[in-house]
Amino acid sequence: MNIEMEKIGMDPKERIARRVAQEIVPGTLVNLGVGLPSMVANYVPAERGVFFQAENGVIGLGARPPEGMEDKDLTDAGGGFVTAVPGAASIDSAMSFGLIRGGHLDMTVLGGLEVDENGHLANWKVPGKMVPGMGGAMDLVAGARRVVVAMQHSARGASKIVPVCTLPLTAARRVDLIVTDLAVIRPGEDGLTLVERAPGVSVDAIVEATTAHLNVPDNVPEMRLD
Amino acid sequence: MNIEMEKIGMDPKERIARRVAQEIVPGTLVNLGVGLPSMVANYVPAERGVFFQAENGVIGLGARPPEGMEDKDLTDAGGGFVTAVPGAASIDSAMSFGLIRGGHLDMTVLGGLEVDENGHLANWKVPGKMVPGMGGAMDLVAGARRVVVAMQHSARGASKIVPVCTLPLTAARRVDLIVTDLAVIRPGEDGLTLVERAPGVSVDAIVEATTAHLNVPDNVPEMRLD
Amino acid sequence: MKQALRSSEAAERMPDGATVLIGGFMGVGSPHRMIDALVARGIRGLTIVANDTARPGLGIGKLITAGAVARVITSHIGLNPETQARMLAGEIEVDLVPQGTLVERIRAGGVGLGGILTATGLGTEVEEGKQVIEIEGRRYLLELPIRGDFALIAAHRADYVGNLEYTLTAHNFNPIMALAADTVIAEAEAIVPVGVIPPDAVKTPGVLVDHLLGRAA
Amino acid sequence: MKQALRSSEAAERMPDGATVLIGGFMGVGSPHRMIDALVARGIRGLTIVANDTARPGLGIGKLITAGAVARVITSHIGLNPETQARMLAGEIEVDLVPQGTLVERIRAGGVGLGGILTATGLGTEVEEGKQVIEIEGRRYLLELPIRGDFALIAAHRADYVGNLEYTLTAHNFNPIMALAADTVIAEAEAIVPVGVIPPDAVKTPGVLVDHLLGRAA
Repeated sequence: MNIEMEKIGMDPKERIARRVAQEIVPGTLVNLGVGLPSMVANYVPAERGVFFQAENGVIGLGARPPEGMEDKDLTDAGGGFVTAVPGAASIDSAMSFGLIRGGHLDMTVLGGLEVDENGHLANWKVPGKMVPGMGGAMDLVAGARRVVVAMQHSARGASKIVPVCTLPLTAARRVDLIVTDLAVIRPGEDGLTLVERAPGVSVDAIVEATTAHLNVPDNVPEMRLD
Repeated sequence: MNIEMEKIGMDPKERIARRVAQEIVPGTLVNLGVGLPSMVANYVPAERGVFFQAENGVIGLGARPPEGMEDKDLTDAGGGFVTAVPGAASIDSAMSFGLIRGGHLDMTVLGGLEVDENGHLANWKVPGKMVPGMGGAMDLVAGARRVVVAMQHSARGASKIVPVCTLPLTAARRVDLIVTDLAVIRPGEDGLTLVERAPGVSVDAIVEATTAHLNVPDNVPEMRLD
Repeated sequence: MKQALRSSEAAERMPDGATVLIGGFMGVGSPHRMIDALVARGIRGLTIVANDTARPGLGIGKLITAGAVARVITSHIGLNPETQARMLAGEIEVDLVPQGTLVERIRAGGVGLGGILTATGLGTEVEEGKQVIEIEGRRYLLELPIRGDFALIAAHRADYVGNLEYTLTAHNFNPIMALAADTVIAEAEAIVPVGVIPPDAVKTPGVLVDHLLGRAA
Repeated sequence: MKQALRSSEAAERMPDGATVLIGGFMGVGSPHRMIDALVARGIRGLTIVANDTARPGLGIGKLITAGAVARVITSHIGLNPETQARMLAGEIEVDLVPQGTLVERIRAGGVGLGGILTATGLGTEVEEGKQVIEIEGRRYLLELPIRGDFALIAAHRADYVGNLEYTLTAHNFNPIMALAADTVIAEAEAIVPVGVIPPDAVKTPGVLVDHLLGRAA
């Protein structure tokens, strides 16, 4: 797929981040996972009045600090230096996860290893190989009002959207939306529905790159990437 | 008994408060109930480094404020104006009762309606008559490391130290010490033991004023009231 | 950024029969302007969750006197003879809950716990009708979460995005209740620009606050 | 008033095999002086309870590298390949706990709860071997309290009676862990006279702190 990505002059991760950013409702509280999901913040204008939470303890996460002005006591959940926006609040882990688990978090954006036709997410363990641990992911998926998975469609040529997860689940809850470099997919009662395709990517190419069954409506519009 | 009280020139409540004050270990955290128990603080010298907790939200409760300097936002659990000592901390109700229930409170002093031979305390309800509610009393008795009951020995001529409580219990826990205007009594596995008598009060007078059975050792010293 | 709301407007949004968490301890740290507005609106049939019902003429006591309350979930009514009289007359239902259990049940409702296990109340009337769970030979009461349709919060200072600061013994139930209601209405003694309350001093993040009462007229 | 203790003295008081709660998140807000002192003392067989094991050479990662740790109860080891390698080699037992469940279990241990009910982990490996309790048709995992023999706490400032302040994302697990151990040892970047930290800024009351490390030499 990389050829098509280059055609439209946009890195696949940037494409995903820009598309996810459109999901973010003004004035809400949003948690972005480490890695790709954290890039989403770059495409959310300050005027939207969104507060980003870093689960390690700040509401009102801001951009990287100016060179030489980093504070060792102000980092994101990945340990990278960040800033705090005006109106930010410092919180401890009990308050942080109280917000997440108590239904106060409007949306979370997480990476994924697999998502299946039930909308189940697996993203914390590859048995025998890689066991990073769930960190806050199980709390986020169980507790956030809306869960968006932001990930590449495939890894090493294999579809990450599968009939049934082979990896250990992160939660029993069905996620609300999947955004990949190829497509936007909505899990529901009746399985996975293809709702948007990346610019220049055909429905057939998406179906071919996906081992899970996809419901395909007559009209699948292109992602808007503003 | 009032005649004897007058003889030694000390109000019965003051006698109780002075005796309880001797139980307070330097450098500990202590909660004093509303009313008589709150008088105990008057007899604990500042050098003892005791922090008094008011369960409504301060560690480091101090004396009454100077006239005209009362702060509407600084009161004790009875709603009376207080001060805060240097080194005081403001806490919310979750932290306040977290300290009480989590075993962080070294001692509580509470009033009582009845205490029985099991060492059970009743102090929150007189069915059909007076139902103030338990407030923090059930948490305090269940959670404090040491529970001292400070009360008059009798009410309207009737012993408050009874074979079995007739009023609803405050907790299933056995309290650690009872201090009245007549006696100091220690509940234990084998019932109630008379350990001290008020100055000028005979063992016989105490036994007569008590409907509960008291174990009486050969030697029952007088309270020291410094 | 919040819109400043009048207390009368806020009271209009609250229907008769609502379940309302109200901060304060014997009137200290209570949302007095909201209480007055509810009395003025003539609200009826409330279920109030609060530490106590204060005294007649003070704080929550005004709602009791006004006949606004059908039920109270509280730890203490001893200083309000009117609550006791109405309870004995069958006009108000009173659920007495140990204070520490009450605040933990509200916190559980606010942070998404399905319940908590506590030793407080074991062997007392509080145990009646409750599930007892034994863990490693020790018995605990299973206590269930409490949530409100509304929480009425009193703060020392608020900023424009709704971050709240509390002071001294006026914290009490407020920071916990701010977690546990569908709609949170806060009144503060002062409202300051964003940045005046530093991040480390914020005790209730503004994201929890739905409405802020405007400066008292 | 606390006596100032050297980190080496504090480390001497901690026996091999102890269960130790350690504050910090990827080394931010971790008690670095106490960690260094434990490594220097050559302590062995620890059970560590912490959000993560940081990275090799950083914070708790130093204890892992030094071979001081027999077991870790944590939410995340993904950024420390050494923890993973020792786990796969059977040298360290790792209990993975969801981060929110971990902090609530420690809090439960600190505030005297017998357990908490949570939906986090339902339908996952975390559910295995746990009691499931159904309340009003919803299922919850019963999660049990965690306590430590020691808690090692990092603070921004302390005062002479042990009151602690934290800053920004260096709060994390520290204020909760300070509730949940038999002996609490705090290190602060500055120690100030009583009264410099006002009551409303205190996040861990000094009554919870047993020992305060003295000014770094």
